Amino acid sequence: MENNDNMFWTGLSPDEAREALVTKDKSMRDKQMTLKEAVSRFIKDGDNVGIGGFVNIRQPIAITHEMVRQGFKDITLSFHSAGMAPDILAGAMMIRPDHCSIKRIELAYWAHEAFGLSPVWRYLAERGMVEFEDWSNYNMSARFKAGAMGLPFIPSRGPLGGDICKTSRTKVIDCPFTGRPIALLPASNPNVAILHVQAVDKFGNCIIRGTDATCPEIAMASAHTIVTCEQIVSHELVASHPKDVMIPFPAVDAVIQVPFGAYPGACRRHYYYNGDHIREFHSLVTPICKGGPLDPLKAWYEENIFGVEDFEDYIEKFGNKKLMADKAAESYNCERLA
Amino acid sequence: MENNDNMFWTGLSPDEAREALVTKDKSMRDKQMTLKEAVSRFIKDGDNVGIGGFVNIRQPIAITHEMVRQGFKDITLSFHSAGMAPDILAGAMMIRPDHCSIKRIELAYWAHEAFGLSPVWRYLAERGMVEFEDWSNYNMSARFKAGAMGLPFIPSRGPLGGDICKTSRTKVIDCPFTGRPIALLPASNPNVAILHVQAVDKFGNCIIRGTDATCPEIAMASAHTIVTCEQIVSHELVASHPKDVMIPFPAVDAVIQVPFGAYPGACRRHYYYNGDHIREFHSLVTPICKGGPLDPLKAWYEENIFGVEDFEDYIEKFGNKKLMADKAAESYNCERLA
Amino acid sequence: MTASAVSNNMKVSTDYTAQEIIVVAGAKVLEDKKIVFVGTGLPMVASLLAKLTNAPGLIPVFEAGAVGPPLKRGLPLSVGDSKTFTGASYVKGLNAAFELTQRGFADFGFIGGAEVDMFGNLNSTMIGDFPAGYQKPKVRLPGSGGASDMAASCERTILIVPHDKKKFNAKLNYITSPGHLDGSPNARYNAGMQGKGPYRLISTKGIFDFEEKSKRMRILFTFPGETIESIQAATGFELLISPNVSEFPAPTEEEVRMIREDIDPTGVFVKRIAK
Amino acid sequence: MTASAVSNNMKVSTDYTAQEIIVVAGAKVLEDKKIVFVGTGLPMVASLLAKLTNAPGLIPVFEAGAVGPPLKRGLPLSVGDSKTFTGASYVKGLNAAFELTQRGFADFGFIGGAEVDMFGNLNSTMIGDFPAGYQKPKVRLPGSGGASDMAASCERTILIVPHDKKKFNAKLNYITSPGHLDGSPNARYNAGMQGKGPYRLISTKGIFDFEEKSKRMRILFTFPGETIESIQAATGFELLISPNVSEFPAPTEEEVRMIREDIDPTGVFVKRIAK
Repeated sequence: MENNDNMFWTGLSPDEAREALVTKDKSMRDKQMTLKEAVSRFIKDGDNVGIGGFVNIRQPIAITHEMVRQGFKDITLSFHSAGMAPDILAGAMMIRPDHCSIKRIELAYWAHEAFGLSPVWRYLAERGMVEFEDWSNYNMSARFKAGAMGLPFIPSRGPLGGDICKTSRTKVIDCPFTGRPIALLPASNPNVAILHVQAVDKFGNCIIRGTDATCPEIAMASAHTIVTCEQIVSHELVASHPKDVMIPFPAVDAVIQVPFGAYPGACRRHYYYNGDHIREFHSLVTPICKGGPLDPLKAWYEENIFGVEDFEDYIEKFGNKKLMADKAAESYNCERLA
Repeated sequence: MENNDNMFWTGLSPDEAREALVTKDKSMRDKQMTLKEAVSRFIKDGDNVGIGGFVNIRQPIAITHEMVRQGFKDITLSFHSAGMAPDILAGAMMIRPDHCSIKRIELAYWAHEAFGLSPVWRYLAERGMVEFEDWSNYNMSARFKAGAMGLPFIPSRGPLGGDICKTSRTKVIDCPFTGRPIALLPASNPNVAILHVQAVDKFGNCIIRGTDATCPEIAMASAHTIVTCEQIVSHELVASHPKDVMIPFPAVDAVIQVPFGAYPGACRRHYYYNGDHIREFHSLVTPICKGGPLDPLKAWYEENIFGVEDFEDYIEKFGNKKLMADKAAESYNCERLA
Repeated sequence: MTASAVSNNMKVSTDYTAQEIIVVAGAKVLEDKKIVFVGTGLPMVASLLAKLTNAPGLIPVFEAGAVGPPLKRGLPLSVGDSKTFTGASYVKGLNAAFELTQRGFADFGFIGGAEVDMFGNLNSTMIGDFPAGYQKPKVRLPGSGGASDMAASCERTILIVPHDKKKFNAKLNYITSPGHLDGSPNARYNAGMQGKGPYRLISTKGIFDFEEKSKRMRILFTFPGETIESIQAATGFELLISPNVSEFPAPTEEEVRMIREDIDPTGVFVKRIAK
Repeated sequence: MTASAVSNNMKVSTDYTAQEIIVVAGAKVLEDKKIVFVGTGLPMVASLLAKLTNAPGLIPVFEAGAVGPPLKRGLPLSVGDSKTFTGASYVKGLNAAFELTQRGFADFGFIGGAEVDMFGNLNSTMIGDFPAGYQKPKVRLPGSGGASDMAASCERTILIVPHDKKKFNAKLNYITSPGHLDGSPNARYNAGMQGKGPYRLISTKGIFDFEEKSKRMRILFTFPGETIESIQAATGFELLISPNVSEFPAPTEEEVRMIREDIDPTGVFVKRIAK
């Protein structure tokens, strides 16, 4: 947006981010709670929400469902590449803007790779319904990394030469050591990170399998972090493999076991994509972009989110046979003895 | 040193470092060779040598012995905290400056924690025999990280407010986002990294246990990397635990199995310190600082380095009983079933 | 497979699709034992084909963090797919993958775009009035993903753009992934970028390089059925013509079989034309 | 242990050493359930004692990369010791540990130095003529290690310096680890640093804080056998005196026993006085 020319901080400024962490209780304590409680305690209207995962891998889908149920106002979404998580949040804004509203999006990519484009993103952007700021994947990862390092910025080659330099808050300086141009990216310190991982202990030590995406950096950059996981495991098990821990407990505020919490996306070692469900969701949105009625999308939200008590009820609808098939597909990707 | 006011690059400049990697053969090929061959092929007079490990943990001691045997001229040493590795290299300069000479040292700490100060460091520095540049541990780690990231510099709070800013090539700027001062540290891209790790496959994929220290960053920053290890293992074993790999094969040029390669320092899962041997070495240097004769130190080098064919012969001198005791001490630190 | 089946399979395919020849061309542009940073979609298919044919020692890197996976479990649906991690040599996250690239570890970057200009600059952000209409574009595209980073830091980039006069434009709506910028001498270096920039462009009509001095797009190979004239006619700017321009051979039956049966049997990225 | 043994052990020790009272004071300054970034030497001993006494929920972080180890295998000989990794919650390398600290995860930093001034600035680099003699110092010390980073980024620092007129200096030979700089208002913030800076200094003669406005070192507790006058006499600058100055109690027999028997039985960091 034009205003990106003038520097401002979304989420927390570096000094505010520091202060938030200094005053926070970082002790090693039981952080298990319900998803309802976590979303209600840690996500506020106006917050900058950092979304973990990558495209449709380990996206915090269960958390977005609960956010939609509870409603949110004027939030900023920050992510590199994402698929269903912003789809769910922004789709809710399409049908109930009074209940769910997104003010701003800082992103690199919003689509679904093999499962196509996001009609939700097109709908919002082409109607000017949200302000947004384009970055690249590395730009966003590096901005979270700067936030996680307690730095106001990080240098990068990434946006040089292109229009991202013009439409974002990037500053290009002459390197004081080489004289060549180098881009400085402002840190991102979200108010809250929402993540889904494979395993966590009750203190919040997170074990991630396959890509870490930028989850560790987002967690450490944010003032608060909500983590859902496939398995809550004992601290003793986690501490016997401390090098597998990608996010240390002081960076985590809420731990909730939600099996299939990234579904219909994939979660390494647990389940592969349910592409049909992703496409089905899009098939409800695409006609709306062309002027069709909102009702089918409303019905989807009613059936899958507003009309159920929690994410477990949503998952239940897929039936065991389909869930087992998606688990079997992942077992093929990543063979392991039980 | 005063000249640190004027920016210059030791090792490779960022552009040279990029070019070195672009033109290098990065294919997945067998990189096993003898330590003799690795040192002779990859370490040249005038090189900046990045030293892995931390104080006396996983220091590349076997590599330093071979370097001393082959001799070196006008090298620069770059490390954060180191103990026996620079002791061995610089002790050789004390007794045979014609054969072994160090021109410059970029460092944060040279001593031995529980095993005392380094009389070698005092000897060299207090006689003005080398130029040096003080940094902090994080400064050096971050400088290697900048080198590993292909960046000319990295921002850091670390040196702000102290004299490291004055005696190093740090540049302090006003942050263009916050207006507050921030330090920029020039990248370090050594000509060659020397590392010791627990396990490697023949392609150079390195598994590190306990602290990674800054070994991954040093390897990726350097034009070439020599890795000694306790165990060479199959690629299949390594690739079945890819998240344990801390250094990917394209960053490694030579792989050599050298059990006890960090001895008398410690190596997690393998052996704990031989503190007596460290102190014994120092007991030969301390009298020289006070004007005593060089002969006892010469005799040590003759017996342990010049007079033996390779590091295996040096290790043999300790006797199995002592080596087993140091292995048993480490088994206590880090209990595991065989 | 019998000897006669082999010789059959070396025969030229008569029913290959536009996407299939892109994949075959992409595979052939890749070099053995080099590191390729693979973008999503057709670059993944082409890299798999290259590994099975001319470049068995090719080392794929995916931006979500996998280095050197054997890809024995089939075509990934995403550059962060579980299939990219099994058997890999190194697995971290996005920062690590892009840091390696910025450092100089990626010999090739393999990226797509919705729009390209004569200097190999790519747009995958928006169609519309820029900058005034940036916040309300006519068509909003997915965004850079990792393409801008690959463009800025891979040593050489291979671009894939379907050939169409609206997509080969004199002026882009938005420069997402910079190529040779304005083509001026050392433009990339002077802008602070790394690497030599666009190396080849593969379209549905041919393969192009970028002339050394002017950095302008140049026809290197025409695909079967295309001529220099037909390609120029479908291009929104003047193309240069290589002194050695020649026809790129049609895919063999075996190459097409590998794509259809071994690599992308369900048509995830290589769409089947309805019969 | 019998009840009478317990009450015995609460008795005041009569043979504690200067290092032992530093360790006991250091442990008591630490707070339960806080994160402490532990420097090498006496800070490790004090942190272990704190975990065994007043701060069982203390979370140690070591610069080589361990977060929150239980330290059940005894006193580490190094901040990168194998003992710091067993059972830890997180293990990476130096960058990760210092990044956490720069971010604000370390409530306390616990560091030593060879020389200190009235604003809590520390020197562990050199003694000699600075800057002219920097490259050929009279005495070369080990160097910063992580101390400069801890000083710049931990929220509050606890300093340990043996008390001696030559070590408590009006002007340092070299500022390795900045404290309150020149004591001017917001000096640290204006210099770009994080955190509130030196919180306590523990010497062989007492415990000091830094007066809020002037940031000058102030006597808070005198150790047994010391007076305000004896401490001032051993200090190279004028000390402030807290309105609530009092005597720090001598270590108990139990505290001394824990240091000698449980924590540092071989006298690695807490030296025994030859009998």
